Amino acid sequence: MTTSADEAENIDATAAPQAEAVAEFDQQHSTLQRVQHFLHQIPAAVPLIVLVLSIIVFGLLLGSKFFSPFALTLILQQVAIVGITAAAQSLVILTAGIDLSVGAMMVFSSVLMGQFTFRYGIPAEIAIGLGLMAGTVMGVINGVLVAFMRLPPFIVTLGTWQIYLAANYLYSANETIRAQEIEEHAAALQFFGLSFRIGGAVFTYGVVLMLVLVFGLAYALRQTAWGRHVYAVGDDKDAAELSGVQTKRVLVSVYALSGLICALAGWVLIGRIGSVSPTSGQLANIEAITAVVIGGISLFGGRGSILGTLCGALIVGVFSLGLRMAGTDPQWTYLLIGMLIIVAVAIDQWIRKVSV
Amino acid sequence: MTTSADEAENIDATAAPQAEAVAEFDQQHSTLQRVQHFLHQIPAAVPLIVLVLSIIVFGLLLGSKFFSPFALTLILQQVAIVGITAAAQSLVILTAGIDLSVGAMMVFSSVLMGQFTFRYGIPAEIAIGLGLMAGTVMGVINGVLVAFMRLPPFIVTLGTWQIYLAANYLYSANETIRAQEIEEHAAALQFFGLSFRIGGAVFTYGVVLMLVLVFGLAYALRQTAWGRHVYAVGDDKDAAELSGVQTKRVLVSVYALSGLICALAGWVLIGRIGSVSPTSGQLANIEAITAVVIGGISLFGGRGSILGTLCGALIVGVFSLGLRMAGTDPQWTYLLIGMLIIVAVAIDQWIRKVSV
Amino acid sequence: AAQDIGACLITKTDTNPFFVKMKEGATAKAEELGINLKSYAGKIDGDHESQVAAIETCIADGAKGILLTASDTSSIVSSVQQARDAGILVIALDTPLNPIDAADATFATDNFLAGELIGKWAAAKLGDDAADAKIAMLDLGVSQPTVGVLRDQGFLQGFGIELGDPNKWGDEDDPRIVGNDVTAGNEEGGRRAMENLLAKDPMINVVYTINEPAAAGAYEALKAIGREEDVIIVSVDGGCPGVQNVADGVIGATSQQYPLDMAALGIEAIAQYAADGTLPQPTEGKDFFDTGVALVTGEPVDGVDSITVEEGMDLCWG
Amino acid sequence: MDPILQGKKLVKHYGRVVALDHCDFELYPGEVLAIIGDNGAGKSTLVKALSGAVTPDDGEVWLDGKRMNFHSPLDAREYGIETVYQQLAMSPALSIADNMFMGRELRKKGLMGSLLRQLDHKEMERFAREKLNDLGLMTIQNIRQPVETLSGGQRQGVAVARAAAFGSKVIILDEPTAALGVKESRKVLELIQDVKARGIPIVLISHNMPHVFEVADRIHIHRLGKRLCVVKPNECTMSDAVALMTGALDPDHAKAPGSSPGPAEEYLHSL
Amino acid sequence: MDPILQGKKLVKHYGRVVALDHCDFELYPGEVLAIIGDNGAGKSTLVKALSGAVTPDDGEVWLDGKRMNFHSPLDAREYGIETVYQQLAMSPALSIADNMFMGRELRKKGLMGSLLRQLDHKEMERFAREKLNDLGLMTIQNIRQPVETLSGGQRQGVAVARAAAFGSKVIILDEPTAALGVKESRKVLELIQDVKARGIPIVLISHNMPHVFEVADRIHIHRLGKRLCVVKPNECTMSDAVALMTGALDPDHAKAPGSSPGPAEEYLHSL
Ligand SMILES: Nc1ncnc2c1ncn2[C@@H]1O[C@H](COP(=O)(O)OP(=O)(O)OP(=O)(O)O)[C@@H](O)[C@H]1O
Ligand SMILES: Nc1ncnc2c1ncn2[C@@H]1O[C@H](COP(=O)(O)OP(=O)(O)OP(=O)(O)O)[C@@H](O)[C@H]1O
Ligand SMILES: [Mg+2]
Ligand SMILES: [Mg+2]
Repeated sequence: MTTSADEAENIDATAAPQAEAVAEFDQQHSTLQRVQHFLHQIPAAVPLIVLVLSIIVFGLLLGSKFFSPFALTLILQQVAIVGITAAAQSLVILTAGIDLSVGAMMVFSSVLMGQFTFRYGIPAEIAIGLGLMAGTVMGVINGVLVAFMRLPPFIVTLGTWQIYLAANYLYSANETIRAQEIEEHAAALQFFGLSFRIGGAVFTYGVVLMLVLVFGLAYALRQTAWGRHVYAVGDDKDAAELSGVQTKRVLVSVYALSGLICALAGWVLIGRIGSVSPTSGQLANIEAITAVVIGGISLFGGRGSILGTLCGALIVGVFSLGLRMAGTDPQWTYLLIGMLIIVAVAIDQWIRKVSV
Repeated sequence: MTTSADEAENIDATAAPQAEAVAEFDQQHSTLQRVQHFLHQIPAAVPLIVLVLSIIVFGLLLGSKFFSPFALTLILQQVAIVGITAAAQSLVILTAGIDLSVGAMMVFSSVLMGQFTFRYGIPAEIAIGLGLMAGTVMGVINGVLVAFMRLPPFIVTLGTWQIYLAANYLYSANETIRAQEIEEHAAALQFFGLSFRIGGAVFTYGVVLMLVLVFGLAYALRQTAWGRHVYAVGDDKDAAELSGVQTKRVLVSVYALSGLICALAGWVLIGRIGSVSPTSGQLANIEAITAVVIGGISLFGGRGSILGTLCGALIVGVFSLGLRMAGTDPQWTYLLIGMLIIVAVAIDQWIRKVSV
Repeated sequence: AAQDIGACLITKTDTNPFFVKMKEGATAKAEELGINLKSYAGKIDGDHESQVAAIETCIADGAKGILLTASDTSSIVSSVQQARDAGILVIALDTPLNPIDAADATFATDNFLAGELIGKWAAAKLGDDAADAKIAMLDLGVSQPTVGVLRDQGFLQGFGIELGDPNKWGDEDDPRIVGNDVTAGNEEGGRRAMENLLAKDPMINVVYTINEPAAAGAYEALKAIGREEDVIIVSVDGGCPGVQNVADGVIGATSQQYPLDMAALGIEAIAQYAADGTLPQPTEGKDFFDTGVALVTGEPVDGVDSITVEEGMDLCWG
Repeated sequence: MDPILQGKKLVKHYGRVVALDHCDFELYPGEVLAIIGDNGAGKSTLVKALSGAVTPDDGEVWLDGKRMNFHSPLDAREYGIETVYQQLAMSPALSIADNMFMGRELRKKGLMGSLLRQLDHKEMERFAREKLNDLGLMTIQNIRQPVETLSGGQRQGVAVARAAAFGSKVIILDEPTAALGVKESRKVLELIQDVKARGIPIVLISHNMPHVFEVADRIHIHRLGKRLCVVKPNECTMSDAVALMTGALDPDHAKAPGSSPGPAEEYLHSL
Repeated sequence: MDPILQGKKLVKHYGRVVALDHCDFELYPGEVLAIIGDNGAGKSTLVKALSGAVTPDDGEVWLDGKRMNFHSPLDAREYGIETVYQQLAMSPALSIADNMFMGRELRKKGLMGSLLRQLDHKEMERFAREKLNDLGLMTIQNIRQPVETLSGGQRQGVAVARAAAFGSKVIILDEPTAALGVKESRKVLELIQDVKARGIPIVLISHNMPHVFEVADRIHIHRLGKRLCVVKPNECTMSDAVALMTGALDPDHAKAPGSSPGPAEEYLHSL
């Protein structure tokens, strides 16, 4: 048996030159297929195109009122909070999870920042730090339940959503801290509400934070080992584990980061609404998930780009503002956004299906 | 080569008697393990035990007030609508889907039944039939998008939820139809609100419908080919397709049935609240999913029993009423139900893990 | 010209009949005056973010005036300030802002007074039995929005119960209160809350409800156990179904508000302001323009002013 | 003799990959046809196209002289074509019996069956147990145990048993012995002979040359998405077959075995 | 000589199934140890216990004379144990290069790498391409293509290449050739010889007896969750080995090959 290696060599030697292209015979591609293939290569391309199209359409419909630097940057401002929570949501969804508690973590963190400052007289800067820590802790609780107790993320965050929200109401005693008071005693809380102008365009620091966060995360996901591990965990957790990824650590880090980002969103929220109100952000979950979904990240994990999420949030922002300016009944807006979700994902699916 | 069969026979013949128990060497089981194994065999056992325990605990805490036929049947009445929508949700979740539109389908169907009767003067019985058909159609739309367009159920129903709900508000023009009017002109709409007594216990026909539905579905899932196919599709859709299940047809049938059941829930809703109100049922989604999850049906599909869902809905009912009777702040109820979700699923997971 | 005058109506939701009616009133008046009105609303009660976005849209849109029923009365203040800085007249409808002078004017019902009226009526109706009444309090939501708190506390004050913190419901320790429960202001919530409290004490004989849909739900719960005849239900709103329910004896008395008036007056004020810059003035002795509240009941009692059901029907909305 | 199952110029693209490139295929009544070929050559795709599991982009499938249009495996099954796919088609949480009867469940006799559509679990379990015993899968003790509790080999056994039990016209086996031990593999080969003896033709995909040369009547050699040639085991050596499928040998040179050593020894040397 | 990798009385239960039943195991420096056994005998579980993928309920794992406590495959990898698992551990949506370096990514030199932790994609791709070429997997043209676009055999090749490239102390291969064609299987066997020549011991699980007898120095026969015996390929025939692992033969009778025919022919007859 062991003497047969020589003969085998011969066969292999002759086989090699011809056996090169088993799976890749060339073929002519139609233009359509080439477009699909291109779109498939860049996961954020579809939402980006939809975004540009919708800006153009509303621009044509509404004219200069919409197509002004003021209105366009207004969209950015309106989208900032959704964009930030959607960034957190994207991370979690990339690991094949879902975080229903983003809104609750956001509002509870903002309430903690406010109450720490005003109830206990802690300096605002420290209170903010504590609030960010609290958000992280809430995220870690989610992460530990998911990673170590191996509970499904949907269920864990369905539970903690209710828990954090109830805790938020109980702790805050439903008290709102008024904007005027904050302005006077703890302006740092409103930092992200400050704005600067470039021409007619108005940017708040909240918008800047959103952009920095999204591009920073995009870099981390693409260019660092941690990012590759996030994708691997979402793709196939068991396989990632076997090929040497510390899946538990990755999961906890993702949920913790999600909590931290939501706490940041809470801080931005104070800046945006001026006051600290325990009843804000009730729709943040749905809005964040909607942005992620329209942005083309797969709910099954491991596929998609956080830049897509940014586009998704902006698309919703453009539609909302555009339809509002057009004077559409709000219910029609909801109806159209419902359709937008389905259509966006259907296009995405079509691209994936045809060009593998 | 072909002459070797005889020799092979010999080996096999000698091998057979000893090779019987490759995978099943016996071992001693501890009592705990045996309990786990038993619980694993009957998927509804855990929620049933939790249910019985929670009734006992609240009974001990609150005494005869809680442990009366009146209070206990009150729980059934309060749970009827959630139980029915949760049954619809269970079907969908068993196919590894999720139906976020159950609440919207329910309330829209009830509005259609009412408006058909009062706006167009259609006899109530026919209006009810049309409403049930409308619910089915909404379900079919979900099903077609999921089965034929191959879109993820979460996204499809996230979209249709908003669409159906917006349609509901637009169509109804937010008008409520008063209970007294319905009673006078279209008593059939309130049929499921009628009640009968057995001793101190009060049952509505809505409760009866819930029980009939749940047990009927349990029979269908366990004893008919359709039921086995529902499980197979949820377990592994591709495998089911390859082994000869018409997965698309099964999926559409499940979503259609879900729509029909939600429309029935809409009818029951009219009976319960007396009137037709387009703003009802806003929490029906979360409540239905909560019941399913506590009832031990896996969100990944293919595992669990609809009887568990019934127990899940009852557990939430027992907790809500019990805590309220104990005078707890409503906020604490949410917090405790949040914890209940996590604990129930953790126990379930533990049983699955240890006893495979 | 009047066509250039843009106005915005921003309500808490566009699903609650109260706001639907408000929108109808505003739309009718705007058409009459030739004002270009756009309406916005939150998606659910408490959806503050959508209201902020709506105000920003109005600013971008170059509107002359905004009519606002705020979901979050103090958080909205900074957005309102932005609008006022942009030269827009902001009128708070129904719900005063916190502080009240954050808006240029407030056209509202006195919700505390509305509660007080039904409280007094219920106490008078019971007479001596008021001393050992068993009261169920069906409130709006766990987050305790101000409107709900004002009505609740007004009712208790009117009934003669000592308040705890008047900015909060549920902290009273009067034994006559069987309990508080939340209804989300709809029928389903009303019925469930009533059932819960009945399970706690089946002998409840006074039911305060946040609004008429909740009252209708509570009635169904009472009917189911056959106690609908011997319980007094009081409510606030004065919508047509609600007043009809007073006529049918479902609700004993309700405090009627006038959303149509609020909206129509608001639009007129905007037209006025656009024409010559005059600001609307508050009612004498109050810091807001009181659009009035009236107790509607079929069984008037001494010491509480009320209007009849017929009068109520003429004035009702929704 | 006309082929019983035939593929004509079948084409299937997966995005940029051409898995089938105008591939022809013929299966004659009563024969065992083996398909061999390199990894990724398109063997599994070919049998999927024949059994309705994928719809070819182009080309035709003929069964018994009639043009077929299979849209799902169920369509093909209704014509008596049973397939064991390479990735086993099993529902892990369902029992062995449920899996064997998936899509063709037996209903109870009488009213319970016709009206209430109740399944005849007993009968299905009896039948399943019998078929598994035929295959020598005695190690499975509980026919109600979920498939996920079986080892990979046991699962493959169940899949083969299902195909053998229900196939009436053609049975297709895609690498049925890949996960099996020596003894179980032998049982499967025996089963193939049994089925053939019942007159049912079989398509067998395998990388195991001794198995192929033992049971096949003809060998379809697949390369680069199409049929390269068809050889007979007694006219071709194993090493020639391997050389053909890897492209080391041209089909024209393979037709003269003549002086070469017997197939078995030759193969062993080529290993 | 002391064993380099040793398992002592390893026990692993899966619910009611005992996958490992006080199983012993020894791997000596520089040798190729094959593990053979029936389906479900517990072979995969054994190597998973040795490589940290499952934590045994009882028993000890020793490496180089030191007691180890592996909690994950990463732990084992840090000690130089590389494993190709039976169910391949790949992330389908990630590229071949990403998969090869999963968990041990290379960072860029300089500030970008240390501060911003940027990966050196170029270097990783170069390395991956090189290793695949060594294995003769020339058919993979684009090292950036997602693993899901590869055929089963190509995937297995990538997994083996990864293990061979990074294993410094022990390499474990669980059925590395199951999905491979003849040519690729041959390459893997050659690779095993190469690795052995580099002095790294190998554990090989396979159902393919000729492969096992070709490359193994010793054969661990696994049965019913434990080691039945260890034989040497030149002291035992293939059919005896098969008889042992199926329980047809007692270990005590197997030790006298004497008059039996050569291993190859014997095996062919047993097929
Ligand atoms: N569902 C799919 N999506 C994308 N590509 C696919 C799919 N199925 C097969 N392919 C590709 O088509 C080609 C042929 O695959 P196929 O599975 O038919 O090969 P095979 O001959 O069965 O190989 P093996 O011997 O490894 O099983 C391969 O390049 C494979 O990557
Ligand atoms: N994750 C698991 N959960 C439950 N049972 C398992 C699991 N993994 C293995 N088993 C069981 O443990 C036993 C041993 O399995 P193992 O995979 O080690 O066998 P094997 O010898 O590798 O078989 P094969 O040759 O088929 O790969 C089998 O009965 C199997 O069903
Ligand atoms: Mg194949
Ligand atoms: Mg194995």
